[in-house]
Amino acid sequence: MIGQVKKGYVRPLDIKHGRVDMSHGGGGRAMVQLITDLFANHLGNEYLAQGNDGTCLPPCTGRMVVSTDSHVVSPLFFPGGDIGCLSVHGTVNDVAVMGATPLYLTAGFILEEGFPLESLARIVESMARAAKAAGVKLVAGDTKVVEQGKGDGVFITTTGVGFLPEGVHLSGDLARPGDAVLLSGTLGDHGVAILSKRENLSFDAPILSDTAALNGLTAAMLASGAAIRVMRDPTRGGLAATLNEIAHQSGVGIHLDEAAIPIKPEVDAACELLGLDPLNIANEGKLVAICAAEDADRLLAAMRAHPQGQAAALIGKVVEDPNCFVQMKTRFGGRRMVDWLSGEQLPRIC
Amino acid sequence: MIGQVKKGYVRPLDIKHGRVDMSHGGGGRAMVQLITDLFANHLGNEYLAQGNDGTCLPPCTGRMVVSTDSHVVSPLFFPGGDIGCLSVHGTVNDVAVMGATPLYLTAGFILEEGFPLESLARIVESMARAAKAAGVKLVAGDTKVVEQGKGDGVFITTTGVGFLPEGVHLSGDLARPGDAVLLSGTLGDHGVAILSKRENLSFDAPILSDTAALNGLTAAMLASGAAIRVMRDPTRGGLAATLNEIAHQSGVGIHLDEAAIPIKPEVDAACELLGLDPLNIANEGKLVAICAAEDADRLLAAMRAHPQGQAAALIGKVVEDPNCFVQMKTRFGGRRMVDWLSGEQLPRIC
Amino acid sequence: MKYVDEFRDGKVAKGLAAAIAAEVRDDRRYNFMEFCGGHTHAISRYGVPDLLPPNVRMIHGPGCPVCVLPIGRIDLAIKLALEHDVILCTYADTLRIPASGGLSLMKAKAQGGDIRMVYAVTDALKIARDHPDKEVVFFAIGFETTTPPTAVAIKQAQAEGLKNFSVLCCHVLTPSAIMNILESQQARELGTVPIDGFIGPAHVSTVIGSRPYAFFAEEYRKPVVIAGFEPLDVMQAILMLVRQVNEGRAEVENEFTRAVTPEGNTKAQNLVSEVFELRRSFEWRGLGEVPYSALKIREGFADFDAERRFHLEYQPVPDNKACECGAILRGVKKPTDCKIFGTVCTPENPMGSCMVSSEGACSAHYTYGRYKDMETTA
Amino acid sequence: MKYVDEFRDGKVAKGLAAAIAAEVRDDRRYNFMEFCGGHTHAISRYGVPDLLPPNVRMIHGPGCPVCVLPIGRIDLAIKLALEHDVILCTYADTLRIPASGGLSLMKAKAQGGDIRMVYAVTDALKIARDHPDKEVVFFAIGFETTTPPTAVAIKQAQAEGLKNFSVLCCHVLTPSAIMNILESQQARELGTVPIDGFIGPAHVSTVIGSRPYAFFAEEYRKPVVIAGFEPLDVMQAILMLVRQVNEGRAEVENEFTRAVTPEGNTKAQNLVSEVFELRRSFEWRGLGEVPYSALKIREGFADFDAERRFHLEYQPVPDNKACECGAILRGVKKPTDCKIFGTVCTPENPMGSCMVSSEGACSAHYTYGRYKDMETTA
Amino acid sequence: MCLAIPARVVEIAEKDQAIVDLGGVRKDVSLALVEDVQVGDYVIVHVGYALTRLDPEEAEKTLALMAEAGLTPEAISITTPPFPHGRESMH
Amino acid sequence: MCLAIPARVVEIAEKDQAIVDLGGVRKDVSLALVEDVQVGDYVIVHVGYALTRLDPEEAEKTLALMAEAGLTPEAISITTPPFPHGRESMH
Ligand code: SF4
Ligand code: SF4
Ligand SMILES: [Mg+2]
Ligand SMILES: [Mg+2]
Ligand SMILES: [Mg+2]
Ligand SMILES: [Mg+2]
Ligand SMILES: [Mg+2]
Ligand SMILES: [Mg+2]
Ligand SMILES: [Mg+2]
Ligand SMILES: [Mg+2]
Ligand SMILES: [Mg+2]
Ligand SMILES: [Mg+2]
Repeated sequence: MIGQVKKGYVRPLDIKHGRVDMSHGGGGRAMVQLITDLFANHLGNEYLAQGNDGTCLPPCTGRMVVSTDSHVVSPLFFPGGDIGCLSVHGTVNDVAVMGATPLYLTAGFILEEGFPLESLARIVESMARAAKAAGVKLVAGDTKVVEQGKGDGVFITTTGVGFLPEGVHLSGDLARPGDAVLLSGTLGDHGVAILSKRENLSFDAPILSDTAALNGLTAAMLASGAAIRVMRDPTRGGLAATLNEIAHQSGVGIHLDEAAIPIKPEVDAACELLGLDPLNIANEGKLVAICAAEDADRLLAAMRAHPQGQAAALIGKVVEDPNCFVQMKTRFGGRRMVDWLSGEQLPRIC
Repeated sequence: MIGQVKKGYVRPLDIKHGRVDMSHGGGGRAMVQLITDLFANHLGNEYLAQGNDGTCLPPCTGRMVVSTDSHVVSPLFFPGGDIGCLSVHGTVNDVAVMGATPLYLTAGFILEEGFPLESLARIVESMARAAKAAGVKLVAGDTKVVEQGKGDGVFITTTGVGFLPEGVHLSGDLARPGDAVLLSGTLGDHGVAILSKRENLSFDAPILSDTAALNGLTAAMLASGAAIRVMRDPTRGGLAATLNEIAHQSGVGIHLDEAAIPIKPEVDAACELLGLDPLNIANEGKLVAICAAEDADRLLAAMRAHPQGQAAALIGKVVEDPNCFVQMKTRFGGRRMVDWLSGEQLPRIC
Repeated sequence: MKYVDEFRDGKVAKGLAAAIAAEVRDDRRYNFMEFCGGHTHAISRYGVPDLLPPNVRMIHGPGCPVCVLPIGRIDLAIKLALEHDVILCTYADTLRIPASGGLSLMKAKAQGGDIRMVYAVTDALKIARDHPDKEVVFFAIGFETTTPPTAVAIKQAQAEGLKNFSVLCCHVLTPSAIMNILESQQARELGTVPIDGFIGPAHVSTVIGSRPYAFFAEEYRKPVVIAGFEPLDVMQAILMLVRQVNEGRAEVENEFTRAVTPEGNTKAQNLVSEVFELRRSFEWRGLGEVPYSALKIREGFADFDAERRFHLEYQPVPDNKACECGAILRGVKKPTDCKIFGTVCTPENPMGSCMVSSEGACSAHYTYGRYKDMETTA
Repeated sequence: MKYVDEFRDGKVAKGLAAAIAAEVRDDRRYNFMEFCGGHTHAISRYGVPDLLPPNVRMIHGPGCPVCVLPIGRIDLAIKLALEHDVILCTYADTLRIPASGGLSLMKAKAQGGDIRMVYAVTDALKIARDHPDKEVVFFAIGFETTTPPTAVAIKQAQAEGLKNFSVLCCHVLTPSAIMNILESQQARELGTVPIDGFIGPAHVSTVIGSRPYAFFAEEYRKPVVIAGFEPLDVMQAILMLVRQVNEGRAEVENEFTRAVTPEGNTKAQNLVSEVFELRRSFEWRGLGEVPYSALKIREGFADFDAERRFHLEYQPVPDNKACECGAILRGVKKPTDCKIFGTVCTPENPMGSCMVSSEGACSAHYTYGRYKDMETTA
Repeated sequence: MCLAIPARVVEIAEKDQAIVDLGGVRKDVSLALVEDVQVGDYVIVHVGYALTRLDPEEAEKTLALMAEAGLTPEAISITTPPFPHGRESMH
Repeated sequence: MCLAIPARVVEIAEKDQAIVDLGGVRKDVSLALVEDVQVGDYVIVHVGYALTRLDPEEAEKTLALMAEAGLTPEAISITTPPFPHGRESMH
């Protein structure tokens, strides 16, 4: 019977026509194949190749920073990006704005039965490109499949690990009255790009999501030597939520100057049309930084010198305020509070 | 107007009657409140209290091990556990079986609109207990809400970080012909406990999930000084999948002795009733270890001395086999292959 | 944005502010009510009060269609979603309005109700076409601006023979509400409102014209300026009101000449009166029952009337006792006069009508103006 | 497990193995066909062949209800789920059977078909009761064991007046299939099968009794032993067949006296003949059209017949050309004789019928016995 | 809710449907409530419907009036301070 | 699919419904296909239905027969090796 038994018992995955089915999450050969042919194929590296329950990383030195985000954006593909690159940026940025150098990512995929493998492949490729661009490696992953109607295509939860350079210490509770508030670029691009593709809203806006990894920008900012107190990426809840968080953590108030806040005219128009405030809209490639007033110019110069900070602006100042209010001088000449988003939420933007 | 303005602008969450709604994921005050009142309340610690985008951990030394798992178990509450403790154990164990000491966890929650806050609170409390028992701290988290019908109550993705003691090196590719295969206890308890609660299967079985953190056991095993090559927890896909993985990674075959494999009679009966093979059923508190043959007795003794290894057994041996087959001498006296699970998958057990 | 940005110009605002400051008389107070929530929102969001002299005070009126919806009406919508299993389509604004039993449409949605936000009533028609096996109800709220689109949709459903579409009509009328504020029994109990003039909503007048306000000007000797919703429009209207007061005039003036005429949009008016007729009485949150203040669907379109179709019976439900909305909507009290403002009642958990929409007096103050209270405390 | 574990005892197995080894004659081969997939599975899972002398060979027969379902039948089930929008209830075993267009029920489910695994037909009845607005179809497959429960369910649905429940009947008959193996046109083309005796499925005989096999024993001079599904039952049956062969007997013997009688379960038989009647012909995978080999629902229960209710037309679809199932099911070839065994055709992506269920010859060999091929290659 | 915005009509399709542009963003609106609207006209859009046309000449007049108000001698002499109660002024 | 298992009837309810026990696991089954089943009887369960009763005496007889077969002198002299082709034998 020699020669009758064939090697290579596994048929290649039909990425073009196939769909995720329950067997892809069952722990059997179909799952192994999905992981091998699709995930490892695009995201593979020496760490993922270890193939163990956990991944062993090289000896580390210094203080570690970890962060995690689940990504449930809808639609999965949007102008300027998709859930794949978003899930890399969303976590890389949280590590980067701590002042750390992001090095490793893990990813947990929750797939809905019926999801086209071709779309999944596009998402995974996009993740791979984003990870490469950000200089991070995917070192551990997991895949689950849920029945149709128990998920929404793909959810991706990423966790990022990075290390803090000596001497760097940023935190939301370090803002002090007198500090300057800087923003790295235009507000609202991501949220509006997502909204423009919502089935029940569909409007046409020439707006791309700003989704991007910010670790290059943060590195340049740290290198400037400015006394940065805190950096944060104004994602869900927008600039309003981010500044309110910082104000509460630090026990200070913040005064903004509306005229100084960069917003693209199209974003402004879309917000007008939908009755939204750009300060509440999510960004995925912007950061806000608070630094000592005397270093504001230096930091701003460093930001503007970086491609991701060209439109950076000084937008306000930290003030003493036991109520921790964020207030804004309006372009119109009056004042108002800038509060947390309440009212109609904008679901599933990240 | 002194005295007219009140402090404490946030009403407490109605955990008893409330449900998750879209505003709990919108990035506004409702989300902050859910996180504060529920997650931070139970899971809080000095790290989570930092309240930044990423969490800064103490300087680390040594090789780090990371692992991630998304948990989508259905039902969410099952005999012996729930998705909360499972999501801790599932990741802690992956770090522990690498030989590492698990220290930190991150958790990403994907909540379905309409999920009762009371159930969520039970889950979070269970996570907190499990984390405490395992000696790990939740250091970062994220919460998203998806519309009803786009999720299934709660999904939890956890990532674990641990550190390897000096000199420990375990990996699935280190099994060598002649090595002994050990199992820490009875097979199939978790999977059968879950199945017993499936609406369309409902049978009554006095079986509790074995879900538990194994880092105590793994520490005891490492302390025994036995030359352990690999440890792995036979979760999704069961012992069959785990041993096939190891066989392929190491390029060896494995011979099992069915008579030596501990299985509870009730688990055996439930499998009989459903036409399932206990070797394919998931476990969440068991591990398989491969060690040098000469150290098998010592390791077995160490396992049996630990409460989680009382039923530990020597179940087989590594052999030379270019086909990497896992074979088993049946209790009946014949032989058969032990293959990956194929055929009807058992969805959503972890 | 053409015809938007120009009307938000800070420099021009400064000039207008100076003009107002120059024209007000130091020996008197000017209390003006902006009837419409759109104005309330614009005033708060752009910080208009900072540009006004201290003796010019803006009183927020009841003109927010979300704020004035009584609990019983939301209860009906929830009942449709949870008990009659319909797809309930609604403008997003209604989702958080408190209803009976601690519910709201958002919470009813979380309990499994199929409740969908729409941007336009045409989306509800589309949903009805796409789900012929389901009943689709459009929860129609709004003043005279929002009514004509509903009328168009009902006529279109009839023309198409759409069998599964109906409307829960809660359209209300601006002039009746203003009149109620000026003369109702309740108003008298709460004390007379010291209103020196009204800013009328331009958008309503694009439809009904400026003429319906002549009555107030003449009967109650109140100046009215119909104004646009941009902050400069509001400033300009205030200037015009200050002048009327100073000159002892009580006229209807039109600041929004760029889109408002005396007679309004007669095509829209005709559509509305073809489909709707006056209700004998309608309950408003904060105002109580107001005669002839709302519309219902005419007999000829009975098939599209969700109230008839599902045999709904309106059940009035008393508002939270602590809620001062009634007095606030009349300008007798301010949001901070309410004992539960900002503690029990917040935009996340509104207790009363004014805290729901960002156009409500309490919500606008909470979201945009809370800092002022702190300053007075400090 | 009482009456289970005792029949899996390794010590007794050793004795039986020794007895078989002692009784077989070295000068001849013994080719026995276990008709039923349940036996195939037991033989593979417990490693029975390791306990048999080399000249006793077990041939896997066509008695797996999953394996014998032709593509066209799965196509009908998929059509019901995807085009007629029914809730299709099925035993889990059918989910991966390959159908036309690269589909399977599992893939149709992934495409949005409402396909639900049930453990018993009573679960399908419950689903029908719970979803009065949906059509619920039970995909009824199986031999004589599974047919009586379907009959009970149809009668119950009629008694309850359940209007939305029907059955896609694919019940097949054991004796007809065995006869086909022995004498069909196709069998003659593939060469005569050198079968020295049959192991008959005990479970089928709990219903139909042992008597229907008398025909084979007499007509074809083939010994038949009706045996249970535990490995000791199989060993004992083999010993009994060896003895018959050695003694030149061709009788129907009953190893499963603990539950099989000559006449079987007459209550079940009556129920079956009340609800079902013979089909003139039915296509089997691997065997082709086999006359009078399956059941259909009687006229009196036409309302519960999904084929009539949804006007389904059976369309035969040729099997994959490379598939050798036909020859394998007759014992003429072995799984490894198939060119695509284990490469293109695997349990994850079965091409032919025998690779689908763990009771199929190819699947059982792939899952439990593949190592043996390697040993012969090595 | 009371959102109503002037937008320019850039395309008119059948059945009273049109596309309007606001600062580069385009949206479907219904023209069922207005008459004789042409491409290039500005309309006031509310919940997906054009409520009325906007008269550019009147808009200019209003703007001129507003600008003029600030030019009166009394007005020029007064200014309003930013953040009157703030503890730090903006720069 | 062809799964059919002997289980003990532990409870009989109305409408032909019963609960059977298999090694401590309990399951609903229908008795619609069998007659006169009593609590304590063993039945053969298949797809949720009892197909027939199991006769304990016959089971014992069969087991005795099987045990006996191995006791014949010819049988005793032969044994089968485990893992005949394996490269390592089990212990
Ligand atoms: S704060 Fe709330 S309860 Fe008080 S008046 Fe305003 S809306 Fe009513
Ligand atoms: S291996 Fe597949 S294709 Fe080949 S005979 Fe078996 S079932 Fe048919
Ligand atoms: Mg593991
Ligand atoms: Mg994060
Ligand atoms: Mg993030
Ligand atoms: Mg995993
Ligand atoms: Mg979906
Ligand atoms: Mg962040
Ligand atoms: Mg893992
Ligand atoms: Mg795990
Ligand atoms: Mg987050
Ligand atoms: Mg659900």
